[in-house]
Amino acid sequence: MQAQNTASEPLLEVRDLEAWYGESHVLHGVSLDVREGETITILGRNGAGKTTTLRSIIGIVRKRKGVITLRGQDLLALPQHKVARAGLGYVPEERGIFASLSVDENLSLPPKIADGGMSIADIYRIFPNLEERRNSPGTKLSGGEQQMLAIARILRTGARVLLLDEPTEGLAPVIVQRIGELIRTLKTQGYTIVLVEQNFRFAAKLADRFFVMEDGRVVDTFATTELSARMGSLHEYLGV
Amino acid sequence: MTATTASTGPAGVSTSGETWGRVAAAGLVIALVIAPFGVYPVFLMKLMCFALFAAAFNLLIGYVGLLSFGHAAFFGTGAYISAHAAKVWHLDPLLCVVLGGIGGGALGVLIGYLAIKRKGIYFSMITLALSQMVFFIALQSPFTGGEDGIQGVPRGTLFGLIDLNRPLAMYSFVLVIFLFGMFALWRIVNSPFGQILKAIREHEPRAISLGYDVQRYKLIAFVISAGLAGVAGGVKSLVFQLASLTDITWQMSGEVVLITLLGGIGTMLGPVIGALIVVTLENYLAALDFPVTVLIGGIFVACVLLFRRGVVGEVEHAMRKRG
Amino acid sequence: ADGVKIGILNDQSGVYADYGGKWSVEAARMAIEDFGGSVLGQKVELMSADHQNKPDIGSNIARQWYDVDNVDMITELTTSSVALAVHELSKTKKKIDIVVGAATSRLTGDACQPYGFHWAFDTRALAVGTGGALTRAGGDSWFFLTADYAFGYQLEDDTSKLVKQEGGKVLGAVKHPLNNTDFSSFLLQAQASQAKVVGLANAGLDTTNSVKQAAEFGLMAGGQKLAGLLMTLAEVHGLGLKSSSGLVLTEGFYWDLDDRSREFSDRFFKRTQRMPNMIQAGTYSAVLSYLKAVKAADSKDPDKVAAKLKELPVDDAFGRNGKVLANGRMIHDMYLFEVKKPEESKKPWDYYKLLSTIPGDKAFFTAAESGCPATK
Amino acid sequence: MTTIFGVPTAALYGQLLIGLINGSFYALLSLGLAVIFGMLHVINFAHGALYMLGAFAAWLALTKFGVNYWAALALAPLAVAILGVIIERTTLRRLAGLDPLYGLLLTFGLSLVIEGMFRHWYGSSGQPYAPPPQLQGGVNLGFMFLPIYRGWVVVASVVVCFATWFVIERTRLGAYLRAATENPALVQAFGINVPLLVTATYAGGVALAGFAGVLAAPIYQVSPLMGSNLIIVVFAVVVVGGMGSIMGAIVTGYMLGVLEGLTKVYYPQASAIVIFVVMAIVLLVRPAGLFGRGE
Amino acid sequence: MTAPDTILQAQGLTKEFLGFLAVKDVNLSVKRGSIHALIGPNGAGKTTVFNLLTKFLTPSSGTIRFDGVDVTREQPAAVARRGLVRSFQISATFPHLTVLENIRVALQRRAGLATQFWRSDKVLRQLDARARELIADFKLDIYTDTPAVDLSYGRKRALEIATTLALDPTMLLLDEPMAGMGHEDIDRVVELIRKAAVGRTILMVEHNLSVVSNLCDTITVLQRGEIIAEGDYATVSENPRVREAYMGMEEA
Ligand SMILES: Nc1ncnc2c1ncn2[C@@H]1O[C@H](COP(=O)(O)OP(=O)(O)OP(=O)(O)O)[C@@H](O)[C@H]1O
Ligand SMILES: Nc1ncnc2c1ncn2[C@@H]1O[C@H](COP(=O)(O)OP(=O)(O)OP(=O)(O)O)[C@@H](O)[C@H]1O
Ligand SMILES: [Mg+2]
Ligand SMILES: [Mg+2]
Repeated sequence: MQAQNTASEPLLEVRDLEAWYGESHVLHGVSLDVREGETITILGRNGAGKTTTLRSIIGIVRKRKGVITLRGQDLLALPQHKVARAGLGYVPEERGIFASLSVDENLSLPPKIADGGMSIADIYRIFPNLEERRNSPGTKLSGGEQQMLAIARILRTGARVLLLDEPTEGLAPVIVQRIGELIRTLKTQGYTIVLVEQNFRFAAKLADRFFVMEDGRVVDTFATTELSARMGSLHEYLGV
Repeated sequence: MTATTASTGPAGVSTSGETWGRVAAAGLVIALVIAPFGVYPVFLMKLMCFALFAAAFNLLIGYVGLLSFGHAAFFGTGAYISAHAAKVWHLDPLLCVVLGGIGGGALGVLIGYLAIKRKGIYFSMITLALSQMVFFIALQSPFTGGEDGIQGVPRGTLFGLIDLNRPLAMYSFVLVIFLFGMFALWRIVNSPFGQILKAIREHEPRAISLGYDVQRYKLIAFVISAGLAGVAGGVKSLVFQLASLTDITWQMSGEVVLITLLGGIGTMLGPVIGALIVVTLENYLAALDFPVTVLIGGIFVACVLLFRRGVVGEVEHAMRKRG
Repeated sequence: ADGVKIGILNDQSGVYADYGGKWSVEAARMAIEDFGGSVLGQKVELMSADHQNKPDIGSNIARQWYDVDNVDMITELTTSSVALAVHELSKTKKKIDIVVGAATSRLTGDACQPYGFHWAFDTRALAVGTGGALTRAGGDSWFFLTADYAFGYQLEDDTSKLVKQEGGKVLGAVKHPLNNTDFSSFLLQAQASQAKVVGLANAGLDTTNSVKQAAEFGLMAGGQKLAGLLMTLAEVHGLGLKSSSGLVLTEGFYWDLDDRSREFSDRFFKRTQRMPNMIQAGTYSAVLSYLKAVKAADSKDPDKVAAKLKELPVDDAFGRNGKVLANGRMIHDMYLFEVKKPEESKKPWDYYKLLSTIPGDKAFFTAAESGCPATK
Repeated sequence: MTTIFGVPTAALYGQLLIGLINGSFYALLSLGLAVIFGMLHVINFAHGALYMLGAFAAWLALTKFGVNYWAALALAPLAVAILGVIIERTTLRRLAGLDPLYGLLLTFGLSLVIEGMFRHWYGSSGQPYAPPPQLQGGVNLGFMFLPIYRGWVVVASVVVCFATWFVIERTRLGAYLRAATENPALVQAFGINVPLLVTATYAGGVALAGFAGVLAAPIYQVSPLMGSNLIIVVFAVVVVGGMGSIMGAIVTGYMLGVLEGLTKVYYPQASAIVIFVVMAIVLLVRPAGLFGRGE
Repeated sequence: MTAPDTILQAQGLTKEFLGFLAVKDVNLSVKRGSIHALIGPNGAGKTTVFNLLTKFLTPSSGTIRFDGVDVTREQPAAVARRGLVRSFQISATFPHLTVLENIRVALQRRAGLATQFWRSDKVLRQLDARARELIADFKLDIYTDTPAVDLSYGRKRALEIATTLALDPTMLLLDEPMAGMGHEDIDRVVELIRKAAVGRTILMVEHNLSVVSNLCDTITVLQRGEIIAEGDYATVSENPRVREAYMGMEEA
């Protein structure tokens, strides 16, 4: 049976997700859905559970309950190394650059999971800093360079659904702008993006819909069009 | 985990845990005082030597996060020096033991200085390799008696008054040193210094950036641990009237790791319980037609896989869970 | 206490596990059975333990045996360091020990004591056998591979003395670390020395490895003779004739010596699937002699038994012309053997050619020579 | 006759060559350790025992099944690798994410068990194993008599060491290995089967030990204790080399073998400790080891 | 030569990594009592400069004077003891110590309660009052007895700054103190830094320009290891090179 991907049916769906770190219960029923080609942003204060939600989707957090499906495929049932192959690309919060690999090797590390990824040449065109340092060990890069590398390497794999955890953290304004442009480009190319952000102003310009998390739950959802109307309650949630 | 449990004392030890610790310590002292009337005293003395040795070792692994795989070097050095002091120099037994401790500590300065340059597993391998070097030196130097060791070490007369050849006198002597050593360790762990050790174990660069000279702290801890291991070795050489290569082999280093692991790393009572189990086992296994090392190895594997916290650690954990 | 308790304390899992090991326990059991299982109307009980070659474990077990289990006599005691430790202990506890498996002649020398005995061989006997007899037979220039610790030095010293006494020369020696694995470097030096005999003043795995590698480097093929200063049938068996043929060594026993030794050895073989060496046969003799002494003394009292042990002759499957000296040394004939070539070996365990017999009073120190303070 | 410090040059060549032969074992073993450490962060204390198993596997194959040396050279490492798979899957795996010290302790325990069993079954005096007929005998090099088999050991170990180096440093597989070492969860999140990689690495690392064991069988007695003494020296080699690099393990292995060989000529008593002395000096000067990249 | 109102002066500071010049001939002087920002694009060498100043890295050449003393050759811990203390870009707390203990570790050294292995740790209670004050300042009260490992990223940063302040340093180096923080936190931390700056000098790396503009007196802009501009926010933000290399076209 083939799952139908009509615009209304979610591509990625999370329902009643609960998750634990050891014995501490961190997510208490998170539900969100992302349609194909859509960019959503998860907002929330520190510790709300945003990162944990992404980690649960990609399978790094193993102790979880609920439903996570991608194109109708149950991700919870997959062994961890198969999750990405279902079409996901993940940019972790702490960047996860490998110290013992050069920039080049870091870049070509994630295996290709589908056609249509960018070529290394394309990537270096977007991030000239990286090209300059291509042979140096990954963690000898500056914080910002590492962040670029973390995004860049996912673009190679052909994953069409990207999970980005605070991609602008620690970046210079110019680079933030460049990443903003990059995400916009990706949107026009039909990528589906789940963005976790603290930088609300940055996210506001990119997202189609917002999910607000608090204490391990999604407490509010709205579309960009409703944004101005919602500023009041957002202020309450986030202090923006 | 439990984010806001109440009633944690300054060192993060819950007050109920502290009470339990006191009760257990008192129980231990009482048990040790009456035990020689029912149990073979030499066995108990051996037990205390190993318990003290393991407790000294535990200071490093449990509170600084350094697994020394060469602690036998200090134990053995202490044993040799005490034995030599007693047999050749005819010194007072207490002085012999003290000299053993100083010898262990001095060697600790040398080995520690080299070893603390590296962390984690490298540290373990370096201590192992350096202790192996000490072993070879002990094997070859005439002072140690090579393979034969220093035999027939006299127990001597304490302060010229108490003849330690009387089993109960010897037992009391060992008991007092043992309790003193355990108290010293307990004090160190629960001291301002101990707190800094924990911080270093947790995040070394951060401790540096707060202005702590971490190498110095580690070295101090290392030397204290080596010195107490030397004391344990010294006592052992008087109890068995023998200092031998066994005390200084890497298998002995492995044994003290086992004792600590089995009893519970980072617990005060763990080394005692661990020593009790291992010493008992060795005593009984020697008479069986079963390869001792297989069983010891098996226990090692089981400990690591099934109860890493060790006996005492598991009990503490279970108690914490319940209350 | 009821019963006569005999303890076998030796290495049952380490390098010397074949050399004595549980086979010695079996030999002791045979001795008790041969004696009839009881003495003075009391049952004879046998205990055994593994001292793992560690003097402290050994003395700890011995201490418990004496203090708690009322063991009357401890024997076997492979490994000199353990033997010395137990010897010391037996003196303070006034209990009898009969050392079989340890080599050092100090046991009846400076470390002698009234309740301690030494049965099968010692460094002196090995030196006389291998060093003396071999030099006399023409092997008059020597080079030593010596384990770098006290026991190695003692073997080397004792042997060189005899080599020189017999008019031979010692061309050199190289000290190798204990538990060395690769001997090629030392063997090259031995080869370069062009000595006629290369003496192995080491023990256990060090010896077997040097023998094996000597064969590899063509030492014997090059005309040099290899002399194992402490080797027994068990090691030769472990090496195989291919590696060990031509090796010269001294033992106090060989299963194929005469009818008595063959009779005992056949019975031993049936129980263990192997032929006894001098340690195992010696343990048999030690236990048997002890029981005879107890019977003769009509008491377990150590002083009386010790006196009887020194009085009675030793004559059993192991001991030929055996007697015990005042310092506790049992003297008996020793034999110099050469290991056969594979093609000379006619049957399983047919390993040795007898080169010469060294009479007991030549092989061992006399009580006066021994350096034992009590018998000077 | 020319001499260097009183030793004839000819003899010195001989000793150098012998040092190289011993270095081959150090290199093979420290390489295996380095590979395993790199990936699992486990100091495989059982390495010595598995080396011993390799030798025993060859000996058992010969005596029980008549399998010859050449077949054993392939089969014994395979057998050890299979055991490695079992060890990894049943025990080491459960320690993932814990302090690497637990891995050290576990493998220490395993080595005691393995050695104890073999000691129990086969005694410790060792079993004989003859070199294959093709490699028996020796050649006279003028300065020394070189058993052909020893020459073969050097060749075989050099080939195997460099092949391993190539795979790890120059292939994609190697990049996976190194990345998974640092952050297995993330590599896994990229879609790489890390558990499989880990198992394969451990199996590969111990297979190297098994291979060294087979190589050693005709030279040393096949004895349950053959690994336990070697392993500590190999640890020192690894510290000197610095765990950061595969090449470091290899080069240091050969280098220290040669150094030890020379010590046996000039000051044999010190040969057991020379490596440890070198280790102490290296630690003073370069705490990360000769080839290490620091912490 | 050091002007009395200059607390930190680096001259000709250069750092080379295997042929790569990360920091080139940087001359930096920080005025006593000021809040000084070091900004610049990613990879410009800001963290490296921090590492050099705190001696976590050894300069290839150049000298560093702190408070009138040449510290170029000192050990990192010694520099910290002189009162020049840093925070890390990637958060650094003692994970299994509680929040209270984390802060106390910092207080211990100055209170002279660090190497005393013969005293009971009960003496550390005398530090609790000050520690709790800091905890309250950072709104971490309910986490006082929580191990740091269980805190979220943002709270770990707050804890880290609190710990650093506990040292009562003469000069503070903060490497991106706001990274990963929510808005509310940012405002609070800005206030805290302002408060902490009284009687202290602060040198910080920060990408959040609104923070920089309303907090800092002097701004030094680094690009490719070299200083390209220095001055107050208005001056610097008008500089075309800075705009191009760092700020980009629009206001962030
Ligand atoms: N490894 C961990 N172990 C235990 N608890 C954790 C761990 N990581 C996070 N937590 C806890 O889980 C909760 C959610 O954390 P998470 O990292 O998902 O938050 P977040 O929304 O991403 O916050 P931030 O904006 O600070 O990154 C927090 O209360 C945090 O303390
Ligand atoms: N140890 C090192 N070895 C080699 N290169 C290094 C090392 N540390 C930093 N670099 C390089 O030096 C340059 C400066 O790095 P630095 O971390 O100082 O940048 P930064 O200004 O802090 O950037 P960010 O704002 O992204 O944190 C970078 O290009 C980085 O790759
Ligand atoms: Mg997060
Ligand atoms: Mg930086």
